Parts: sequence; C-alpha cells; structure tokens
Amino acid sequence: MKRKFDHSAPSESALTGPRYWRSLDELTATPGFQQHLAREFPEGASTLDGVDRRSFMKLMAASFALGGLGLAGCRRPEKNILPFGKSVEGVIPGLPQYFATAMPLRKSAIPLLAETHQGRPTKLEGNPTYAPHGGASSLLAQASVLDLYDPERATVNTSKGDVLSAAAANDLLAGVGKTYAAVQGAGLAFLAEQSSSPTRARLVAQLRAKFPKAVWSEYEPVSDEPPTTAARAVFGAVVKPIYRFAKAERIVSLDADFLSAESASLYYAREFAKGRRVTKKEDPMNRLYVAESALTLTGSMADHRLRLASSHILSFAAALAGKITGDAVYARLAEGLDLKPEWIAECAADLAAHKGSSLVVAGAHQPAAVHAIAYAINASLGNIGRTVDFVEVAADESVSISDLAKAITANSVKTLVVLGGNPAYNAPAELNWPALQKSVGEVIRFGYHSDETSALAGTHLAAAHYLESWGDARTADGVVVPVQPMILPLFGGITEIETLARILGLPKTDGYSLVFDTVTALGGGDSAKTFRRFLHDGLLANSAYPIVSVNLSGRGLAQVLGSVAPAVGALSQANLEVRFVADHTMDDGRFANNGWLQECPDPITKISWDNAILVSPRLGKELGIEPKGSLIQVARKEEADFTQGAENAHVFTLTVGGRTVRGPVHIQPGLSNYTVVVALGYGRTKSGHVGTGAGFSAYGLRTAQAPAFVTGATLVTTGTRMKLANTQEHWSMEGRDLIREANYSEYKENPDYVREMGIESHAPSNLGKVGEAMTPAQRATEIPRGGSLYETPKFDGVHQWGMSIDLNTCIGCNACVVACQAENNIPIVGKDQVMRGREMHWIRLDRYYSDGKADGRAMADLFGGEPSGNSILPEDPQISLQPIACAQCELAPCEIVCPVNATVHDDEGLNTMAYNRCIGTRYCANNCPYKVRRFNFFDYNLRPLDSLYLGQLAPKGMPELVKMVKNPEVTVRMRGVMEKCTYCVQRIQNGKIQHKVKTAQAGRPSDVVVPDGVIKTACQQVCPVESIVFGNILDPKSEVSVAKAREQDYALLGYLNIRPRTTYLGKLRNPNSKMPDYAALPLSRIEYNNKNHSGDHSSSHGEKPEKPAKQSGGHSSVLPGNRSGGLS
Amino acid sequence: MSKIFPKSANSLPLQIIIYLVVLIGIATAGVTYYMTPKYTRIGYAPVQPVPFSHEKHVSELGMDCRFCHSNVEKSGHSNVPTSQTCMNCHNQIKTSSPLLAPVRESYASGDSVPWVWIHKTPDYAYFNHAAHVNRGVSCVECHGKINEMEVVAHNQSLSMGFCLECHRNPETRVRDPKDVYDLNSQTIAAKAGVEAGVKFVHDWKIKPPQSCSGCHR
Amino acid sequence: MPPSSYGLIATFETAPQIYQAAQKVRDAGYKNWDCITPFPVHGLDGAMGLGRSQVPRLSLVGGIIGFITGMTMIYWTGAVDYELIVGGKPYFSPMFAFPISYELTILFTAFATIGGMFFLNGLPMHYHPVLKYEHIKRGMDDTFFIVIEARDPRFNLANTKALLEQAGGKAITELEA
Amino acid sequence: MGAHHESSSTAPAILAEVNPTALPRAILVENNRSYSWITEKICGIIEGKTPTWWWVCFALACFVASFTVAGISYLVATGVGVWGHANPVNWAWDIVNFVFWIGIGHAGTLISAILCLLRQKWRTSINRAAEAMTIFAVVCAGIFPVFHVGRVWYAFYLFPIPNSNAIWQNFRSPLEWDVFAVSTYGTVSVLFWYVGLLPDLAILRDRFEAAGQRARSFIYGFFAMGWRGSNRHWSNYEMAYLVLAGISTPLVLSVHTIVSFDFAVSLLPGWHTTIFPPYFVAGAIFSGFGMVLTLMLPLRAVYGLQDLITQYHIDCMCKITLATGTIVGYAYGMEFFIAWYGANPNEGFAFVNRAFGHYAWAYWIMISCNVITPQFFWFKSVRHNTSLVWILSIFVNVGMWFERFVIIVTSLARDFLPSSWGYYSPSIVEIFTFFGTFGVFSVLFLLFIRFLPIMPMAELKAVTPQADVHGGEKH
Repeated sequence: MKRKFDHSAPSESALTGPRYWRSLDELTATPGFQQHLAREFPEGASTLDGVDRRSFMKLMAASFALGGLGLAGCRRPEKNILPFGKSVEGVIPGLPQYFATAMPLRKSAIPLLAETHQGRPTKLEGNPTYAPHGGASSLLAQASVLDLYDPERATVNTSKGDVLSAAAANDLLAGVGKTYAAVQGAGLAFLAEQSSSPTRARLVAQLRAKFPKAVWSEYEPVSDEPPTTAARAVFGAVVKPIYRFAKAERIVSLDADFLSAESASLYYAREFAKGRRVTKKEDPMNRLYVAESALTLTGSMADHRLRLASSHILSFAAALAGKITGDAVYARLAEGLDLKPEWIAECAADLAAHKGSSLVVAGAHQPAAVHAIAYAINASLGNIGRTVDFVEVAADESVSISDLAKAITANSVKTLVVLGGNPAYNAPAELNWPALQKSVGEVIRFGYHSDETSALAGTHLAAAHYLESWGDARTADGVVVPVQPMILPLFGGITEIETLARILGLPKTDGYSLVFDTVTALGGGDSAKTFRRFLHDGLLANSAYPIVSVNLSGRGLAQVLGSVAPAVGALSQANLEVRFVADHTMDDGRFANNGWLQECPDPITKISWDNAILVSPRLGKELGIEPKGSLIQVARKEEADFTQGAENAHVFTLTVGGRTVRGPVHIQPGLSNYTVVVALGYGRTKSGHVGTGAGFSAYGLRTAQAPAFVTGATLVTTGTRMKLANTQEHWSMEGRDLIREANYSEYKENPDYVREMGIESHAPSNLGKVGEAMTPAQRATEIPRGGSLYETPKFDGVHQWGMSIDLNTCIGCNACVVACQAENNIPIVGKDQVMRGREMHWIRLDRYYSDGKADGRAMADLFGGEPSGNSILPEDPQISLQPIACAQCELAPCEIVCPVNATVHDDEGLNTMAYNRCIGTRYCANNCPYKVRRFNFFDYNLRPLDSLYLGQLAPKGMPELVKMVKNPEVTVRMRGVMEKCTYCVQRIQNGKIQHKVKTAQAGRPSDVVVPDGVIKTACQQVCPVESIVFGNILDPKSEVSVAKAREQDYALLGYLNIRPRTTYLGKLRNPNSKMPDYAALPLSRIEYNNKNHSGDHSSSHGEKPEKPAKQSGGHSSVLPGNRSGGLS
Repeated sequence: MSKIFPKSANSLPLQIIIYLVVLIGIATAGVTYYMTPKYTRIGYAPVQPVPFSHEKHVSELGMDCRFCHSNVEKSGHSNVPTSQTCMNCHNQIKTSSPLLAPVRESYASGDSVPWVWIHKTPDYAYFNHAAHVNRGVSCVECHGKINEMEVVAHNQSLSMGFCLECHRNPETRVRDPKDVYDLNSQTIAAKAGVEAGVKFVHDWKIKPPQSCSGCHR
Repeated sequence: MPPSSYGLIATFETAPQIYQAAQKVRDAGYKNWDCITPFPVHGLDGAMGLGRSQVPRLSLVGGIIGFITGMTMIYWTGAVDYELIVGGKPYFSPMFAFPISYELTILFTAFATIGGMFFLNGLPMHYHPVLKYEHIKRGMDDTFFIVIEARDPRFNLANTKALLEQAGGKAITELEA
Repeated sequence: MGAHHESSSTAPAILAEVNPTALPRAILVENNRSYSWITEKICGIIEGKTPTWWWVCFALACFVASFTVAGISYLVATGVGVWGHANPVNWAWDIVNFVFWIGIGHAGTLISAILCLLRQKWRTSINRAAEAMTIFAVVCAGIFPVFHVGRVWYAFYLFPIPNSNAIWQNFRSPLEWDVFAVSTYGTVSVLFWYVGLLPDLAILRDRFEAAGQRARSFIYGFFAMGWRGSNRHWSNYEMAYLVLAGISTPLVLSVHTIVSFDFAVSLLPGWHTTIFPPYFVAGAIFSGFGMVLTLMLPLRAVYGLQDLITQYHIDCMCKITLATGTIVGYAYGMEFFIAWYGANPNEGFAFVNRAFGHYAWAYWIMISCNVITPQFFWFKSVRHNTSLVWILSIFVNVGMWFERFVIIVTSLARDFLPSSWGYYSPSIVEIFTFFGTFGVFSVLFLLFIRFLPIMPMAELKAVTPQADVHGGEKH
C-alpha cells in the first residue's frame, strides 16, 4: 500500500502543476466561489472534479433515493465521466500517491508523507525514513491538511482594500528591493517568524549583505527550545541540548512538558516510551520526577509529581543541584523554598545512584538560570554525552520585536515587511503593536489568513500553504527535509522564500530553484542526483546538527546564578502566579480556524472550542466557586457545575500589572495551589467562522519580560456564567476496574495483576474450560461457547483483526483523535453540539483522576459521621488516560439489537457498519458499554454548523474546497445514521486487495494473507509512542499477538462476555518507596479496593505495601488462564 | 324497507376485493419496474458524445480491453481512456473524421470529453476492478459482451443481489486468468465442470466477502 | 302462494317466548328457519337444535399456519438465504425466532377466526329478504322474530302459520323474496 | 340448567359445562331498564344533535394534536437533533412515551378479553370504550418508534420485503420483535373491536334508515355487513368473539413482555433484568386502568350513564388498580434486592443512583405516584368518592410515565464508563410532540363517542334480568 513516489519531473508539475487544477483558479473567480465565502453553497459545482466524481468523494446524501435507485421520479439520472484530456504522468485514477514533504513549525519541522488522490492531499503521515520519528507524526501535523482547504484563507493579494494581481505584487516587492538597495536598507524592517529553513537562512544572509541598515527581527510568542543564552554562558558555545530519553532510567523534569511542548517532543515522547515500556518482568522501567505548576501531559506520566509554582522552579533546581553537587553556590537561590526536604533529598539520591543514566530537563520557557543549573546537574551526574547531547546550532542574529518597536517609535522605519506571524494579535502587550504598526508608513504583510495584522497592513500578500510550496526545513536535530508541493497553489499564493527572493531581486525567484540551489549546495555531489534523492527520501543524509563535546565553565555558571535573585515570594489568593502555556491544539493561535483542532478536546481539561482560566481546587474554594455536590454523593463530586450536561463556568477577570482579561474559570486538580494557568491561542478577533470568538486571548496580560509566567495576579468574579463544551463530565473512575494499574514493584512479583481485578476475577471464566485451553488464534476463530446458551458461528476469515493498546506508554497526546478524523471523514459539530454531548470522534481519550478517596459510604453524607470521600475534589491526583474506540467485540451487543442488520460481523472479526442500511434507531449506541458509537443527529456534512436547526431552510451542500479534504475511500455519512470505528476498514480492504493483486500477478495467487505491519490503522500509524498495535491475531508472531500474549493484557468490562478484539495492557507506575509521597498502590487501585471490598480490607493496603497484589480481594483462586472476557 | 341495499349489493364486497387485489398487483409491478436496478439499469444505452464502437475496436481490430482501460489491473477504477490515448492511433487514421472532432478538441484544449456514465454503482458501494480481474473474474460477468456492442448498454443489474449471487458461488463464475479479457471465453466450470471451478477457488483461496465490510466503508 | 315468497315471519315480545317457540318449531322438524334476536339469547342455540360452531377449527388452522410462517421465514432469511454473523448468535435458533412466530400465530388466528365467522355466516350479505320486513328494525332493538323459509320441505303456508300462531307468534306475515 | 343461570349470558352455551365459581351477582343495569331504553339511550347520543361542548372539546383537541404534527414535521425535516438526545442518552422521551401509551392501551384489551374469559359481566358497560381507548393509545404509541429513527423514509427496511439488496431483517433484535408485536396488537385490537360493533352498527343502520337519513344509514349499513340478528349468526359470532378474547389475552401479555425485552435483552445496568416482563405487564394494567378511570368517570357524568357504569364497576377497577399497583411496588423493591444480591458493583450503582443520583426527583415522583397513591383504594370511602378516584387515577398515569422515564433515562445517563456519563433534558420539541399526542388521542376518542355506540347494546341487553329465557325469576 505505502509507496513513496519520486516527485514527477519538477519542470512539469512543480512549475505548471497538473493541468486540471487550473480549473480551481478559475473557480476562485466564479461567483459560486465568492458565495462559499459568504457561506452559501452552490449545488455541486462540477468544475472541480477532474476525474470521475465517484473517486472525488462519496457523499452519502447522494444516495438519498430509495433502495439504490436514482433520484425519485426520473429513472436514470445522467452523470458524466470526465477523463483527462492529456494523460497525467504517474496518476492512476483510484490509487493514492505518496510524496515526501515536511511541516515546518518554528525552529523545527516534522517530516511527512502526504497521501494524495488525483492531486488532492487528503492525509499526512510521518515519514518513516526519518528514524527518530519512525513514521509517527503529531496532532498539529495531522490537522494541518485541513488548513490547506480552509475556505476562509487569504485568497487574493490586496493593497489598500483593492485586489492586487500576482504580477503587480511581484513588482511591488521588486520595487521595495530597488528603493532600499539605494539606501542600504535604511528604513526597511522585517518582522518574521522563526524558521529552520536553510534557504531562508541563505536569503536572510544575502539580505543583510544587500541591506546592511535594514532591521531583521524575529518573533515567536511561545518558545519551544531552550534559550541558547544559557548554553553560551555555561559552555561558551552556541549549542542546544538533544535529550536521549531512552537511555535515561531516572528523569527529573523542571517544569518541562517535554512530551508535547518542546520542538523535539515527537522524538522525546518516542524515546521516553522506550524506557517506559515493560514487556516482561525483567525489563527495566524509567522513573519520572516532575516538578511543575500546570498539569501537563508530562506531569500526568510522572511517578512523583511536585506541584510547584513556575517561579519557584529556580529555587527547586538550585536545591536539587546543591544536594547533588554539594556545591554551595546554589544555597543562596534555594533559600525559602517551602516543601518537604525529603522530596529533594530522596530524588537527588535516586539520581546520584544513576550517574550517567539519569537526566534533568528544564522547560523551554524557564529562565536561562534554570537551564544552566540543569546543565550543571547533568554535567556532574556525567549524563552529558550519554543521556544528553549538545549540538551546534546557528547563532540567532535577529533583533527582538521589542527592539523593532523601539526603532518604529524612533520613526526610523519607513517600510515594514511582516512575514507570517500575527503580531497585532500576539505581540507583547506593553508594545501596543497595533498602534505601532499603524504608525509605519508602508506595511507589507505576507500571511496565510487575512487576520488582525493584515487588517492594519496596507498591503496583504496571500501566502501559500506548505503543501502548495517548494521549501525546505530542518528537524529538531537539524536534518534537512524538503517541503514539496502536493498541488498547485489553490489561490496562487507565494512562499516566504519567494517573497524574500523578489525583494532581493534575484534572477530566479521560484521556490523550486531557490531550494534546489540551497540543498544541492549543502548536499554536494551531482546536484540533480542529490536533489532527486533528497526528494525521494524526504531528507538530506548526514545533514543533522553536529554533536559537539562541551565542558562546563564554573565561572560562567556562577555568573548566570549571580545575575538572578531567589524568587520564592509566597503566593496567595492575593498574589497569584499566572502561567501562560501554548494551547495544546491552537498552539500560539495560528491554528485557530482549524475545525478539527478547535473540536479536539484539551487532553487534560477535556474542554473544546474554548480556553479557560485554570485554578486549583483550593484556590477555587477560596474564590467561592467550589461546585455543590448533591445531598447524597453517590458518585464523586464533579469539578464543575454541570447544568444539563454542559459545564457552567463562572466568569472571572484576571488582572496582573494593571492589565486585565476576562474568562471562564475551570477548576483543575493537580495545579500548584496558587498558580492559574491560561492557554494562549484563543480569542482571535479576525480569523474566520471557526476561530473567531472561540475562547479569550491571554496575550493581553503578557509582556516581553515575563512571556511564560508572572506573579502578582488577582482574580475577581464578574458574577456571570458561561457554558463550556467539556467532553467529559465525570472525572473519577469510581473505583471501577477500567484502567488497571500496579506499581512496578508489585508487577515484578505478580505480572498478571490485571487478572486479579474486575468482576470476572470472581467468576468462572467466560470461555469455559474448553476456551481456556485454546490458543488465542483458536479462540478468535472457534469463539468458544463458554456457558452461553448459543453456539457462535465460526469466524473463518484468513485474518482475524485485533488491537492492543498499551496504557503504560500512552501519553494522551490526542494525535490519534485527529488522525482518525482526517482518515475517516469525521465531521466537526461545533461548540453547541459538543455541549450537548454530540461530538463525533470515533476514538476518544478518557482522562481520570484518582486520589484514593472514592468510597461506597455515600450515606455518610446524609447520616452525619465523617463525610464520604465522594464529596472531596482531589488537589494532587494521579492521572490515568485511556484511548477508547470501538473494540470490535466478538459477541457484539450492538449487533444483536439492530433491527435491520446494519451492523453485523464479518468473517475477519470486524464489527462492520453499513451506513446505507442504517435507519438510525440508536439502539446499538444504547447497548454499547463503551459508548463509542456516534450518531449523526444533523446533516453535519451538508449544513453549516450555525444553522443546523433550520432544517431544510438551511443552505445545503459542502464548499467544494472542504469536499477536497475528504478521503474518497470512506463514505461521507448523512443525517440519521450511526457511525463508528471499524479499524479503518478501507485500509484493511485496500491492503488485502493490493496484496492479492500483487501475489496474483506474481503467480502466487494462494498467498492471500497480508504480512504483519502492512496494514496500519490511522491511530496506530500516528501514535508517537507506539502504544496502539494492530494486526492479525491468527499469526502468533504478529506484533499484536505478542502484545496480547503479555500478562498485563485485559479486556475492558470483560465480565460482560462481549469479548472485545481491542484489549488493553495494564498501566504501571514506578514510585520510589523512599519518597514522602510514596503510595504502596496506585491510587485508582486503592479506590477499586475501597469500593469492592470491606472497609477494613482496604485500610490494610496501607499497612502491607510489600504484597499489595494479594490484598486486592485474595482472589488467588482464579482460573489460571482466566483472561477477562477471554479474548487475548 | 332496506332500499339502500338492492339485491345486487350482495356482490359488492367481492368486487371490492377483486379491485384491491388488482390495484396491489399494479402497485407492486410499478415499484419493481421503477425502483429496482434490474429494470432501471439494464438496457441503458445512452448516446455518447463520440459514437465509439467496442464492436469495431475489439471484435474487428482485436484490441485488448487493457489497451484503453489501462489501469484496470492496478486500480479499483477501470479508467476511461484519456483523449491522448485515442489520439495515439487517431492521429494516424481517421484523422479528419467529423465523429472524432470532440476527441481532437479535447486533446487540443485538455478539457475532458463528457462521456456518459453507464455502469454505475451507488456511491456507498466500493467495487474494485483490480481485485476481480486479477483473480479470475472476467469483464463479461458484469459488463456483458461489450465486445459485440456497437453502442455500450448496461447488461447486468449490478444490484447488491447481483453481486451476492456471484460471491456466494464463485466456482461457477471464475475463469482461467488468461481468459479474463477474452469476452467470448468460457468459465472454468463450463469448460471442465464445476469440480474444476471448485478446485480453482480452493487453490486460489478465493473467498468472496459476503459481509458489509466487503463493499461498504 | 306466490313463488316469490321467501317465508313466514312471526313476532315474539320476550326472550322466554321465543325460547319456547323455537323449541316447538325445532320439534316440528323444520330445517330452514331462523330466530332474529336483538342479542344472543342464552340457550336459544339448544332450543333451535344448533350444533357447536365450526369457527374454532378454522382458528386452530390459522394459528398453526401463523406459527409455521414465522419460524420458516426467520429460518430461511437468516440461515438459508443470507447467513450473517450477528452478535455471535447462531444463524437460526428457535429461541429468538419465538417471539415473532408467537405474534404471527395470534395474528393469523385472528384473521382465520373473523374470516371464518363471516364465511360461516354467509356475510357480508347486505341485501336479505328479512331485512325488508318493515318491523325488522325492532328486531335489532327489543323484539324477537322467527322466520321459516319457504324452501323448507315441510313448509306449508297454512300449517306453518298455524304452528307459529300456536307457538305464540304475533303479526305473522309473509316475506317476499 | 342451574349452571346456565350462574353463567353470563354473554358467554356462549359451551361455557356452561365449565361451571365457574359463582360471583356475587351485582346489578349491572340499574332500575330494571327495558331493552329499548338501552337502545334509545345509546343510539340517542349518536342521533341527537352534536352538543356544543363536543365542538369545543373537538376544536381544542385538534389544536393540541397540531403540536404533535408540527413537532414531527420539524423533526423529520431537520433531524433527531432537535430532540434532547445525545450520547449517552440515545433514547428518552420517544421510547418513554411509546411504552407509556402502549401500557395504557393494554387495559382496554384486558377489560374486553380477560374479563370476558373470567365472565366478569361488569365489563359489558365499559369494554367498548376501553377497546376504543386501546386502539387510539396504540396509534399514539406507534407515532414515537416510527419517528424516533434517524431516517424515517427508510423505515420500510423494518419489514421483510423482498428487495434488490437481497438483505433481510435481524430477527434477533427486540426492536424487530416490537415491530411484529405492536402491529399485530393494533390489528387484532381493531378486529376485536369491529366484531363487537357489528350488531350495534346494524341497529344504527336500521334506525337511520327509518329516520330517512339514507347516507348515514348506508355507511353504517356497509360496515354492518348485512347483520340481521340471526341466531345462527349469533352462535358463530359468539364463538368467534370468545376465540378472539382467548387470543387477545396472551397477546396483551406478550406485547408488553416484548416491549420490556427492549430493555431486558440489553446489557445495561438497570435494563438487564429478568423481572421486567411480569413487572411491565403489571405496570401496563395498572396504568391502563388508571386511564380507563380517567376517561370513563367524566363520560359517565356527562352522558348520565350512572345506571350503566355503576359504583360496582368503579369499585372493581379501583381494586384492580390497587392490586397491580402493589405488584409494581414489589417489583421496585425486588430490583434493589437483586442488584444488591447480585453483588455486581455496576448494577448496584445503577439503582442507588436512581434513588439518590441526579434523577432522584423523577424516582421519588414515581414511587409516590405508583406505590403510595393506590394504597388509598383500600378504603371503601375513597373508592366511593368518584372525584377523588378520578384525581388518584391521574396520579397513577403520571407515576407510570415517570416509571418509564426512570428506567430508560437514568440507566442510560450513568452506565459503565464514568467518562461517558451525561445528563439528559428534553427539548421543547419533544415536550410539544408528547403533549400533542393527548390531542391526537382526544380527537379520536371524541370522534368515537360522537359516531359510534360507546357501549355494546346487545351485550348490555343480554345482562338485563329480562334477558333470561326463564323470566329471570332466579334474581
């Protein structure tokens, strides 16, 4: 299936592109297209579908008519097949092509393979040639393809409101170049985003040469890489660290969210998982200490988590360093740090015991001093060269936006060229950028959207999407990767490098030749060959940043430490710390108009379409917004008031340094008590229908001095409420056996602890004696009867599909959610519908907190006595994450109840779903214990989301542009049908067919079994930590069979005897028994025991930590083979 | 008394029943005729922009299906040839035939020739040509004797029932792989008896899907 | 007596009267005769010498057909025509086929019963000589009649009339066919 | 002939041999009324000129019914989303109302069928109206399952019609069982009702003819099928009626059993319960009699039918309500016991949550209406206070609606995975739609009492003393 194409001859498709896309340019001019922008959709403007319409997309509404007949009334609706006039090289209608490209973001890029259907990129995958990512990709990369087809992207160049032709735009740029060449660029200023593109670097260098007096400044609202200043100070070299988590057995994170917020997170997460994964009890397992103020994904994986204000991290780091190095230089900074000394002592001891195999990581947003200390600790632990390498990077010679601002105020800027970014929205508050920008005579803005900044700019140049562009970039570790166009610019946009080249007045200004020159220069050798290879592999060999050996200069360190003061001011309700974080989905706001990302819930808060002011439960109580429980708390109290299922948040104003923003408050367990966390990237005012007005902008509080956190803030209620679209109403597992956890120590003694949990552990096996004796493969085909009344028909397929999800490595990054959305044409439904609980995601991540307090004594609340734990909100919970999609149950409860056979099993164990047969009784969804079935309550694909309730009166049809992102291999579902995950059945079918075709043509027709790993589900393919494994369980050597054979394998709700094909691998925690916050059992496990066994029993857990397994109900008498729910 | 109901009234109920029966019969027939592919599709032979004769090209000139439908073996879609494909020959022969004007224009301008789409399955049904032609299912099974058609006509209902019938007993339908594109060839069963067909199905591990996932996604 | 005569009709005021009258007519050995009553007079069947109704037999047949229909339909669709694995349940099982077969049993029984009743009663028959009798209206209301048809072998205008009078019948009239 | 005296004269002769326990003879038609009085009284309603109040009520009912029409039209045009449904509560008012109305219907069949078999003569005065109620209730019930589906235009997929897709229904699905059960129930109820109407239609035919209203005479006459009160017909007729009564009884039990299977067959905690069939049937009878009282008492007052619907009737109905209500109460308790005894934490939670969770209010409304209300019927004084009985009957209806709500919604809202827990509240659309069904019901019922005999005259006459062929001297 996966084939990497050499890009067809650049001269042809790079410069002219496939002929038939011209039609799109014409389309943009048609009134029809203008209507799109006015959210009116003309009926199937067929100018677009170059190839036959069916391969274009499968819009199910087209089958609206009765039982497979054409439109009612007319017997034979006439449709046309439109083949190309001229054959297009390499394009086979019906077969996707794969091209290597990359998604640049700030100082790094993610190498990708783009899947294109007749020239339409529809899905992006990680490029497996780039080993560090191993074919994985990220949430943002998955969603970025949607931006390409954003109907509200900038489609024309404008100058003072009127349209500017491409030619005119070029003249304009050339003109700028000519004018300023004369004066050496005096009065010319550039404000650009950070970039890793070698070509841009080259052009900027030329720019400096040609316009020595011009100002080149770069600005990024959020930093995802450690400041080089720290390294320069302590090592005297311009280097940045690359961490080798796989080699680290003990990891300390100093407010660092290295699993999701750093430029190399994809690589880090993957490496971290390697050290985390435990497949047999001999395997080692890394231990993660985290000290952080917000609750990040990294924090949720922590074995020991210290809730500490970001401003106190410096002192903490100093204290830790002091303990480890015994150096007195840190003492001054560590003063007044208020926490259990054992915490630091034991943590330090643990690190010291792992010299060379430990690692201390500081968050990119922390000041240089913290990084310096971290480097020092790593140095003294002998980690440098082992668990952390330092690579040489180019020095950053750009000036800061603040300096640019000074220049502007000094009136020394006549022409300002804003390349990308969105300063009017996200520049530091004290600069008052909009006014500044207006004060500049000529502002040329080059941007993808016509946004806040464009509104204030005289000229706007429409940028091309990276999938339309020729370009290059570097990965976090410096490997040069190509950015290839998959499609001719839909709206004739140009790229950043082209813009610069035109200002420079270079002879060749087209992206292709610019990149060609750069790369061939870098790569050397026969330029044509080098470049072909570069495009084919999707990377340039041996182009990574060189690893340099560094040695710590004590003097430099002392200087850095001396330059900072201990900042351990006591925080309180009156003196809050505000922590600004890049939003998990919006990043710094650049993805605000991306519906997939807006609807994708935050992995921790589970809020979509909004950001919120996150406060700790304690602060919440002090602010008087503790949600009221019910008289008798039969389940844990929710962390927010839910009125009719939607979170009803209190709106507060957050004030710091005289600046104020207004936003809803959400109580977030696990925060440092007096740190409030606000996510950036929301509150866009000019973004488009999706992004505008979602959430509030926190940039209003942010200054250049304190971009990441600031103290001295206060929260004041406005007395008003607002509804938030929170996709998970209840946060507690209620002591149920959903996520089965154990400590590493327990696991080593008792690897199959998962079988001693759950109702099935009390009962005789569902499989019966016979079934227990069978091999997994036999179980999958025979379907042992067990105690059932019925004999199940055999599953006689040559494959039996199954999936295994390792809860121990899942970091909850949500990449699978959006990957699934992109692959399966899953619609977004909008905030209003999400609030009603109608989100359509086929795979979701359940996030649970546990504090060991859930108990069955609900009545205690009523009849006095000590109140039950149910009425308490946890301040310092453990987090458990669980991805849930349709588990393809062998004895599927949903199938039994469907009256029309719309969902039945196939012989390969798939729980299929025939949309065209479904009449929408929703009975299946009721009977699904996992609640993974999704119902199309409205025509989400056909009607604008803001007029769903208008019924037939609402405008009908999807913008052609949005249709283009749909996967032609998957039906687009209409109103009134149920949908759900089918293990990407389209990939399975195409995989099988491709294999059969191959073998038949190779004369081995009887070889019909697809080799393991050829077929990957979308969620599996994207997963950075490889926790999702899918394959054929008939093959005992397949990855999935191996995973399922592990002791920690269990079926969720296995006692129901529904025999899910997706099973989970139990979660492990690796706490240090010497630490003050050590718990002998995972807290969720304690809750499980409290709920399921007598009180005295549960209390005994604390006392006998050494053999906790036996405590969980003494079910030593379970059948040896008793797999929960049987299938493994 | 009882003027309302004359003697004749006694036969009234019987008549009503007869009328009803007839009415229902007509309704059923109507639905079957107007709503089932068996009648809506079969025999559909629209006028094409270019009167292309498969009869001439295949039977007389002996061209292979794959000459024009070049991707049928590789792709799920059997591609309709581009104008370029036509011109490969027709820039030598019949270069000035008025009938071919649309093709020449298309080749010149690059715009498509609007061929009328005949063999149409619903959008939610995913038929894959490669999977069939590579595994012993001949074109003729679904398209009929195209090679003898002056004007292409819809030959089979292509309804789900039609697909299932073959998927349920492939042994009677499979052909020797080298006969697949020979529309006059016989099925293995017809040549050497059903046992041979059964053997072929067994050797090739042919197991046509009968559950939803086979065709619906 | 004009050939067009259908028979004689006699009026009775109360239930007991017709009860006894019926017994007399029965004993006189008439076959083609009938009682017209506003409601089912209890015991009159016996008095008329009617046997047990045949309706239940038809009902039984209907019921059996219904049950078989249900079972065979479910068996054929699920286990013969199109075998689909649904929730791991067998292609056919009398267990899950039972509810529907049961309902069909009842449905078909009802059809057979009512159909049978109409059939045995020779209904619908909107036109009938008896209905032309000007006082028949009261027969639906509060009066009782005995009709003896002319085609009865024992029918003899004089004797029959006498019999009816003697049985207590009033307003004995001749009905034209 | 002793047995004959004891046995009901509506019951055919053959039952005479089976000598049932003698019941205390109550006077079923007071003041020794004559046959023609009965005829006049009942036909009078139809022949008389339409009273103004009828027009008022009819207009009102039509207005209310329009809410359902509007609600349904909007639903079909827009999508199920206009209702309050969402994951995890995919069924709510739609199915609640369906079960509610079906349950109401059951009393009708029960009165006419079971009481007929048990020879409860007191049924005669109310069975016609009760059967009508059944049919109209089934109509209202049918609206919901049909229109709650996402693509109602494909609802014909539910019926085994040969099709070019060669695919059939899933006969394992309780919903498919419902399709057959409910349609059978509707059909049989209509037939049963119609058979009962035959003789009365004949009466009307003749009376209208006599009154010279040929048109109406023709219509009634057409449906009377030429009935002429022949005793040979009566004998088949009664046998058929008896058979129908005989099959209607298991039918009514099976229908609600199958309705309860919709839940019992699933695996949801709170649904997955073997006690459902008997408990649902009892509940149905309970609610049904509640509705009969709610309808008959006003009717009785308006038309002055005190002589036909006697205190004895009301007494009997109250007692049945009491009995079934207590059974239902027992079922509630037993559910909790089994949940505890089964030691399945999820089951246990489901029930504790019902009583004390987010929907506790609904649960306690249910308990007070269904368990406490009927207990008043222990007291004769209450049973004899018509207006009080009427009020209590309303409470019963409310309570039974809430029972279905509690079972369906609370179980769905809090099931296996806390992550998917939610809270359902209805949208205005479904509230209106449900409200409207009362209008639909009233429209039909008003038409019925206007144009059809609300009581079976023949049967009434048969239970009068003078109907006894031996002069009724036994009384």
